[in-house]
Amino acid sequence: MSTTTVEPVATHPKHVSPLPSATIRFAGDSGDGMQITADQFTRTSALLGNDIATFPDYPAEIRAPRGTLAGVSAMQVHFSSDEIFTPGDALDALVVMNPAALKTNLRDLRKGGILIANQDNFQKGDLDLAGYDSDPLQSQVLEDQYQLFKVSMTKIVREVCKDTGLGTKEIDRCKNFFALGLVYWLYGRDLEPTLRFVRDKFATKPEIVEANTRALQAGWNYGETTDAFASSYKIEPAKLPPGTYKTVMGNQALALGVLAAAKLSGKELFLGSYPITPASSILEDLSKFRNFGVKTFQAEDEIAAVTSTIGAAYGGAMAITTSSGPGIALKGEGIGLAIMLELPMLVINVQRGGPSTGLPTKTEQADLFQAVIGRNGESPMPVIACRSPAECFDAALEAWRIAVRFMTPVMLLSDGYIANGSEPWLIPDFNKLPKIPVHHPGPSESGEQFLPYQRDEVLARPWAIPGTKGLMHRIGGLEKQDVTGNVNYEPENHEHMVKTRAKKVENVALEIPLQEVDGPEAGDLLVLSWGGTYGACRTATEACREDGLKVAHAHLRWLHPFPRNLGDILKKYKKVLIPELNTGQLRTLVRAKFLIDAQGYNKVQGRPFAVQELINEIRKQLGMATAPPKKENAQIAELAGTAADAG
Amino acid sequence: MSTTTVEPVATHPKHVSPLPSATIRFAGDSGDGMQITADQFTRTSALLGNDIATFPDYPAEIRAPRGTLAGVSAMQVHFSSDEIFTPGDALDALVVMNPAALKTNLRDLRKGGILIANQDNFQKGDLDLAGYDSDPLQSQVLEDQYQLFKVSMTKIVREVCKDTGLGTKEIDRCKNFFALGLVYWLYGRDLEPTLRFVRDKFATKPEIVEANTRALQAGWNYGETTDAFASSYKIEPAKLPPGTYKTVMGNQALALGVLAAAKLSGKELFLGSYPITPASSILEDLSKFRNFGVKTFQAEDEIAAVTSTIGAAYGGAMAITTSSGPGIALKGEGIGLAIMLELPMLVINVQRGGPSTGLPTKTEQADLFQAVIGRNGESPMPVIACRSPAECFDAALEAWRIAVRFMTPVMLLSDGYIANGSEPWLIPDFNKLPKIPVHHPGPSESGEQFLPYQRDEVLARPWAIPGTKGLMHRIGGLEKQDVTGNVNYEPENHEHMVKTRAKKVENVALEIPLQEVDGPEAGDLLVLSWGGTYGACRTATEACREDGLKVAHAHLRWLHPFPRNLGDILKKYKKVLIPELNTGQLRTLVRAKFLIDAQGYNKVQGRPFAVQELINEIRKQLGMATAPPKKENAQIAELAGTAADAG
Amino acid sequence: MPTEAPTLTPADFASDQDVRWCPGCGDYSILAQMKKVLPQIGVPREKIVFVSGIGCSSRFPYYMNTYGMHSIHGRAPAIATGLKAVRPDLQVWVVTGDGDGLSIGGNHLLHCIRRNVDLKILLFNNRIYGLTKGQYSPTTPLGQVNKTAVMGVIDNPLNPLSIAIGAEASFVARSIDVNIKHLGEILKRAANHKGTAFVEIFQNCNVFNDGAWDYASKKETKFDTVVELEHGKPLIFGKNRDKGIRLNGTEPEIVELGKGIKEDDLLFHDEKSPTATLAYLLSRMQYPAMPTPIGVFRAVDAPKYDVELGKQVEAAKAKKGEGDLNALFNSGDTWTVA
Amino acid sequence: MPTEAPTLTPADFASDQDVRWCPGCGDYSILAQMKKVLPQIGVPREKIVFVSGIGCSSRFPYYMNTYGMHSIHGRAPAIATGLKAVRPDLQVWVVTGDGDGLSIGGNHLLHCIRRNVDLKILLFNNRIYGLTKGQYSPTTPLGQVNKTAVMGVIDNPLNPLSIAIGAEASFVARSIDVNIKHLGEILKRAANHKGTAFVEIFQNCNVFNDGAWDYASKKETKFDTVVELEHGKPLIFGKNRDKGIRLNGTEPEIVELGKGIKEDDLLFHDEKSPTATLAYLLSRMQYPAMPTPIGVFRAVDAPKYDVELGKQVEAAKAKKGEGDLNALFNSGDTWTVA
Ligand SMILES: Cc1ncc(C[n+]2csc(CCOP(=O)(O)OP(=O)(O)O)c2C)c(N)n1
Ligand SMILES: Cc1ncc(C[n+]2csc(CCOP(=O)(O)OP(=O)(O)O)c2C)c(N)n1
Ligand code: SF4
Ligand code: SF4
Ligand SMILES: [Mg+2]
Ligand SMILES: [Mg+2]
Repeated sequence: MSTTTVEPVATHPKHVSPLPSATIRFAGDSGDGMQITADQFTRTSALLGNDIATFPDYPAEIRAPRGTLAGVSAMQVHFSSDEIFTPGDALDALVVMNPAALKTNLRDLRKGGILIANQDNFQKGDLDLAGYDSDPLQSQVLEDQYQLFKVSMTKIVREVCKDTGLGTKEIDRCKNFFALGLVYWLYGRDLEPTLRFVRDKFATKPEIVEANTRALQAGWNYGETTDAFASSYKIEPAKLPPGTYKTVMGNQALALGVLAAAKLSGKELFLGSYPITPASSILEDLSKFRNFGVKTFQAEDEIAAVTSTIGAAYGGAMAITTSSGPGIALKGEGIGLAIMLELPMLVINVQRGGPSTGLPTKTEQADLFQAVIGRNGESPMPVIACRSPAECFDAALEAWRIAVRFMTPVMLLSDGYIANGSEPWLIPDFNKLPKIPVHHPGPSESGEQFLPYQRDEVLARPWAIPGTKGLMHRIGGLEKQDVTGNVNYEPENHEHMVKTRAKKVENVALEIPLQEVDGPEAGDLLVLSWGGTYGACRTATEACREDGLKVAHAHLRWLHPFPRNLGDILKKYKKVLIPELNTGQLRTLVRAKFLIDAQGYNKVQGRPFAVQELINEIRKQLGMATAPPKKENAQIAELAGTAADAG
Repeated sequence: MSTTTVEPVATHPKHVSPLPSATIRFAGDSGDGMQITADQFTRTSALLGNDIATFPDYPAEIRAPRGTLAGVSAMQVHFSSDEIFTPGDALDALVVMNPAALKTNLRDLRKGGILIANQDNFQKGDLDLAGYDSDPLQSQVLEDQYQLFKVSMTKIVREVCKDTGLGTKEIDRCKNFFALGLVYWLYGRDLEPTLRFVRDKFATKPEIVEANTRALQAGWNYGETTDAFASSYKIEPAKLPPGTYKTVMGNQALALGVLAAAKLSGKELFLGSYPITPASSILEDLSKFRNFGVKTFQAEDEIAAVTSTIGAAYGGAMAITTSSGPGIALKGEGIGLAIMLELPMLVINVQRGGPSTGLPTKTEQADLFQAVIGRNGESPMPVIACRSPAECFDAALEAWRIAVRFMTPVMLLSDGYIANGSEPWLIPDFNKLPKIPVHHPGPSESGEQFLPYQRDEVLARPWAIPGTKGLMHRIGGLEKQDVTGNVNYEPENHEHMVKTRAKKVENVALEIPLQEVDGPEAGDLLVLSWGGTYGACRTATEACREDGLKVAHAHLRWLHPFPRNLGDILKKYKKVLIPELNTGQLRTLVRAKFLIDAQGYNKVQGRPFAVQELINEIRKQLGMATAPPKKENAQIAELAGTAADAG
Repeated sequence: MPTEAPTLTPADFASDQDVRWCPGCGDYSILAQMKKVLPQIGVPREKIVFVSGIGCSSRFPYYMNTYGMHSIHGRAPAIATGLKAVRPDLQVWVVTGDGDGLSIGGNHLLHCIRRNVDLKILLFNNRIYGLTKGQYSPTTPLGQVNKTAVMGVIDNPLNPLSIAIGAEASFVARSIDVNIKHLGEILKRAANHKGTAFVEIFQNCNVFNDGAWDYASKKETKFDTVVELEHGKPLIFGKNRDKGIRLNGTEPEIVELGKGIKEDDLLFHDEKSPTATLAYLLSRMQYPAMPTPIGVFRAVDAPKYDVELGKQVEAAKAKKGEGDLNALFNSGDTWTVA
Repeated sequence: MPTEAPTLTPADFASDQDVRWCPGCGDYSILAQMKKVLPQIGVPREKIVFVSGIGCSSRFPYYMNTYGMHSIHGRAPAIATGLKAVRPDLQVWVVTGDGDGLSIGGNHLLHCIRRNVDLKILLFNNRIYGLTKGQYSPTTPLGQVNKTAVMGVIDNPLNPLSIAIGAEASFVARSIDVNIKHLGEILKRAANHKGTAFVEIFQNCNVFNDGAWDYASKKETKFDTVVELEHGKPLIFGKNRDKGIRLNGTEPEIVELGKGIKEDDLLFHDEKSPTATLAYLLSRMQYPAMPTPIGVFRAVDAPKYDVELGKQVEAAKAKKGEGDLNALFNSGDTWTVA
């Protein structure tokens, strides 16, 4: 049903039903400001104390004409009174600002879920752009399958804002705040944080503040006053560990992490990088931190990015380079040099869908092989992976700690899901973070030749930096004699050096924590995961244990080398299941090393795992009945169309 | 003992002892023409019907001052009356033209072997350059351990050539032919082929012909007349399959192979390449074949090399690119594009010692990981490896056959050992070689959109080339919809395409021969090898079987996919041993796929396996006594020094 | 051969894919001109190939109903070189951006130009990385604040034409997305040049670098900020064509016409001058110090790599005869085992 | 800081590694000059870094008793840029070859030069790939027959100086391996320039391209084939200094002095001319058509990337104060859980 009423009508207060958690999604045209809307909802919910996890769905890297399927932009928010680890599977509520948004998002709304549509944008032209020949909002099936609310957002907003002195174009830009206000009402959120945000953001434009305020309020009133909505919901604050929080996206946390690592090791931070989706924002964030002594260098290409990083590392800075799959491919030769030079640096790969240019805006875990063994010659390097947006911070510190301890480049893997997803971060006290010790040999008057490849107990070589009197030395990419570092072609020396470089990297296992396991120490099934699938795997395994299954979960942080105790752990379970967003790369490495028949659960769709998918697979592995795949209502399928149209 | 006599003295004919085979090495300064000398010996022996295998030891890529250890150049020749597969282990005879050559090569001479030294080059200055403080030729231990012959080559040659009208400098350049003549006598070879070579080569310089002729003759006379040599040796012709032969080096055979492949598929050959050791000579050879329609493009770098190759493949040529490890690393992104475009091309990697610049002139097998899985994203491609110099020809044909059949880039692996080694090649009749079928869809008038990703039964797509009317289409590196090839971001389509590309490459297994095994069908041990270690593994396993061991040998030509029957074969042996010139790359792939506890025997010294090393390892694996490692005579060690000096 | 061509219309050159640039993007106008010009060139569609790298500009091939490849970032010139080397019969266009062509692809562009491969290279210069959403490019002016230059760009920008001229270019031109008549003419000139035709096109990215070229495209200013080069003609500009460029040693200077200064005193343009010094000098003229020249800076004939390569093949065949593999196999020392 | 320096001798700059170039290689003479010049520059050894790529020329760092890196093929300018960005206190030299610097490394060279990073880049131009044994390079003349150009080179060569000038170089010079006095002076000029100092050195590869520069190095010919540039002086050459270069429009021409032509009629060299047109013009002069110029073509002051980067850091600190991580962590919307 629809209406244009806006005057608050005094009504009996509506019923409020409590919920443990909810997953909602705002979807509209790229121009509709859906990201900001969801962002506001996220912050407000966070301030309210819910645990939250969000995941955006930007349009692919191309721009698309307004109202088309390709132009749809959406953002999902999962908020809860318990600790949560994923942005949620099926949607409890979906807001669509136009037909294209309906078509590309409907499929994810659970049966009986709330569907709010701005019916004013369902005109003939809009329907055509989305490829509907008739108005889906009129189709009975939507009414039957979901709680459908057709709202004349445009009309109402124009109405309430007509005398703000803004033109229609500007007024229409406030639609999203109407939707936000309505959803705030639906989940009993306070308007104040957003009003504050609006006041700050548009401090100089009072009429814009006014219009947005009215729109937000009108949305709230709409829920409160019209009898469209029978009841609203309440999600209690979560019991998070005490402390101060803020929501962070993965790339943002990575930027903060490397910055902190630099300070903790008393180093200047150098970033040599070439922009690439989805890694660019790390470069963009760090370039804001000049006053922290951060030097960002936007190189002419990825090869210059990694080699300038090598130069900066030789100079004694904390040097890092960031990219994604195709860019990392280009860095391969340079990384080989860094391995030969045995200089500390971080190579950060925010993975995306491949191969080649592939799916730049989608997530994937298919660069693990490339990270661990994707170079010419025997060129071992430690590989670590982030598991969630906030954890990127810790992973960065850990990666740099190992890099300087062992004098080696370290590959740090993230992915598009982590990079753009967000969750609350328990803000640490910088002064309480452990320092990262770095030693540079001091000046020498001895006049003796300095020995750049003389190693310590873990086989690390000294980090002697130019400018240090008496330590002049030359390094390079040709095989070198151990200790002296002089060019050397001796057969035995080469084998010795190959083994030494490998052993050094193996030694990393001595300084990383033993692998921990959630759930039974032994049992029927161990889920072994890495990277961004942490949340889904953890949630799924916990759910299975609640169903009484003997399922444990081990999440790897270090992919190379593996924790010392991993082999023993794997032996303790009848089955090992390795879910990955690739065709089985970790599985291959685990099978080769431990000769166990690890099973894979693999999805290569540019999308994260749904928790339910994992639960089903785990049950299948244990030979148990699985929830029948919710077979799709044919008519819905009709209306939903396929993402293919989103070209 | 030494002498300057040259006049043939009539003597009773000397005793001739028959030998099944012998391994000799000529070693001297880079300027001494050792390669030519050995080359002549090789050709002569080949013409005489021996089976042969040679391996050079060039100085590292740097030039070094005359007479220094770094400047030593050597070439080894193994010739036999039986079929042979390696250049031989320990030397039966060693010719050294100066002290540096003695120092860097002595270690490889077997106890009791023949050592011929040009004593005129053992003056104080020469000794200093080689780091000897006293003349090693005077040391008793050489006399005891070897059959030492000190010959005044320089003096004799100057003597016999004095009236040729040449200056001393030019005359001295004939020394090597004296050495050659002497060795010809020693093994009863005919001088004529070399004399013919000299006459042709210096047709315009009669005095040079004269001088070389005299030097060669003098060497022969020296053996025949002086009582220094008690007896000479005779190696009967080998029973090789009938036909016409010539000796080829690996890179030469590769060049001939790709040229033949192009003609057999009715294609113009395009090579996009950037010079790099040890692959450069393929580019150099092919650039001689313009009259065969070969177009070689020396690109500005490896990225342009591989991408120009992609362009040429799109244009419908047989397009290939050649490089070595570091260059292949740079091609990784481009190869990913080729995989996405599904265009046929060959990427040839002549492996060298790594990582990074590593050991450019030495051999290694450490780029297998890079070839099979060293790219970003899920980017499968077939990988084939050559096994010996002559076999490079067949491998090239096979690689191209698969590339066009499956519309995929194929990685062909060779190595420095194969590239520079040589052996007899049974010359095929080009007209009898099987054609390589290629189909290009013809012009279309239908006006319908052409479907570039419509696949055939093995999942290959059509190779439609620009210029064909009605087939205009666009391809690119973004994920594409199957059949239409249009850009597509649909999750299910991506997974479908990832699986399709993988399945297509798996299908290659349907069109390659089943794996064959030498030796028992089942038994105690299977040696599984790939690439350039073929000869050593085959020789070692045959030797073990002659000793009654139940040892079989399987040599893989295709590394990805594996032959369909490999899994079954592996199961039939108690143990599987995988010898590799790396730290165990094939072993890792085999363990991961077949979950068998394959053992590795690994050597990473920039040098091929010695047959004896493998025999020892096999016996060790079977728990049998192994020939005690010949412990080195301390004094010899003294004199031999280490290759380290060869920096 | 150009049988089919004459009958073609711009629509015939449109592919079935919908164009996905931002509304208002300068790329649209370039695409429109290309579709307009190609039917006039008279090369059949199947003989035309568009090769691009990655970037908004590099989407171009998808929208043309010809052969095309949307390749990887920066490599289009190298891909096109390989293609042209084996298929001299094709007309090959390279579409690239200021990032694709000058940043990651700089080396290929350089070598393609110096080899004078017969390619038409269009560099859409919007002085920004559009596709990746607003990082600076090698042509972004010093001091500009953007996503990756929060305190302003400190990387001294490149001048695409100076680079091309420094790299021995045989054809160098510049036009402007919205100056459609001029753009059409330049595209035609490029299409008809034999050898590498390098064309810089000022293109507006209205989302991430809007107005970068306003001075040259807005009619209020363009007459005083832009000078149109015409072969054999003096350099005159200004709304009333009352200003000219005069040479002072090796430096150009602006002069007022009249007041004793005649056209003959002005610098006359010569596309074909013996060395490229004049072209280089013109490439250095830039607003605001000088009016920015558009048009053809240089157009000379020079050996083309692809053509020379073909000639070597012909010459070799003429000299040695079509290669005979059996003869090659059996050359050198051979021996026979019975 | 240069306390130690004055007392140093060339020998102090020799490393303990034996030099491994072919006897007679031009590299020896360049190495000798470098060792001779550095003590005069007065920078302590530990403050000097030599970075090279791969090639015979790139062995250079091994022979200098300073800090050094023999890196990978073509990447030295990028490595040096990273090093200099974080260590402006160091004097960083890049040694590269015509293949290393102009072929695989062309893009890095280009961007390093346009950013004007404070590096001294020496390009040893022997017009061949020496280390890999004789394939042609981007500076090998057309038609030359060699390992990979069996029928002669068809890749039109690059002119290193034209490229550098096209890439906005602030310092461009040329010298000759065997012209040791001149070479020494040029090295000194490069060392003292602030910003990228690009120096092409004609170097003889006596093994794979012997005599490539004979015309310019042999005393029988050099006076008539080479003209030495001197700032503010006219271009005069010839054994009896009786020939000069005069400007004709934008084209240089050779004239005989006397016969009514005075020095003042000649082209006067100006390293600092407002635009680089003169430098470009000079870079186009080549034997045999013209005498080949050696010396400093251009030397102007311009902002240096590494310096500007440092300034931004200082400015940011001055404006916002030294970054405080706790403040940064706690910025934006935060909430507290008790
Ligand atoms: C190897 C690689 N590096 C980086 C990228 C990311 N990327 C895509 S386009 C682009 C720059 C686009 O700028 P430009 O060439 O000017 O094209 P425009 O979008 O401005 O038309 C970048 C950095 C990539 N796709 N591949
Ligand atoms: C990535 C890579 N590609 C190719 C090579 C092989 N390579 C080494 S040096 C060189 C060219 C050397 O020529 P130049 O730079 O002119 O130096 P020169 O030896 O002539 O002094 C080449 C092609 C390599 N080492 N690495
Ligand atoms: S981002 Fe800029 S260049 Fe790209 S399509 Fe949009 S307007 Fe055009
Ligand atoms: S090959 Fe040429 S450049 Fe290299 S060291 Fe020898 S002479 Fe010098
Ligand atoms: Mg751009
Ligand atoms: Mg060179």
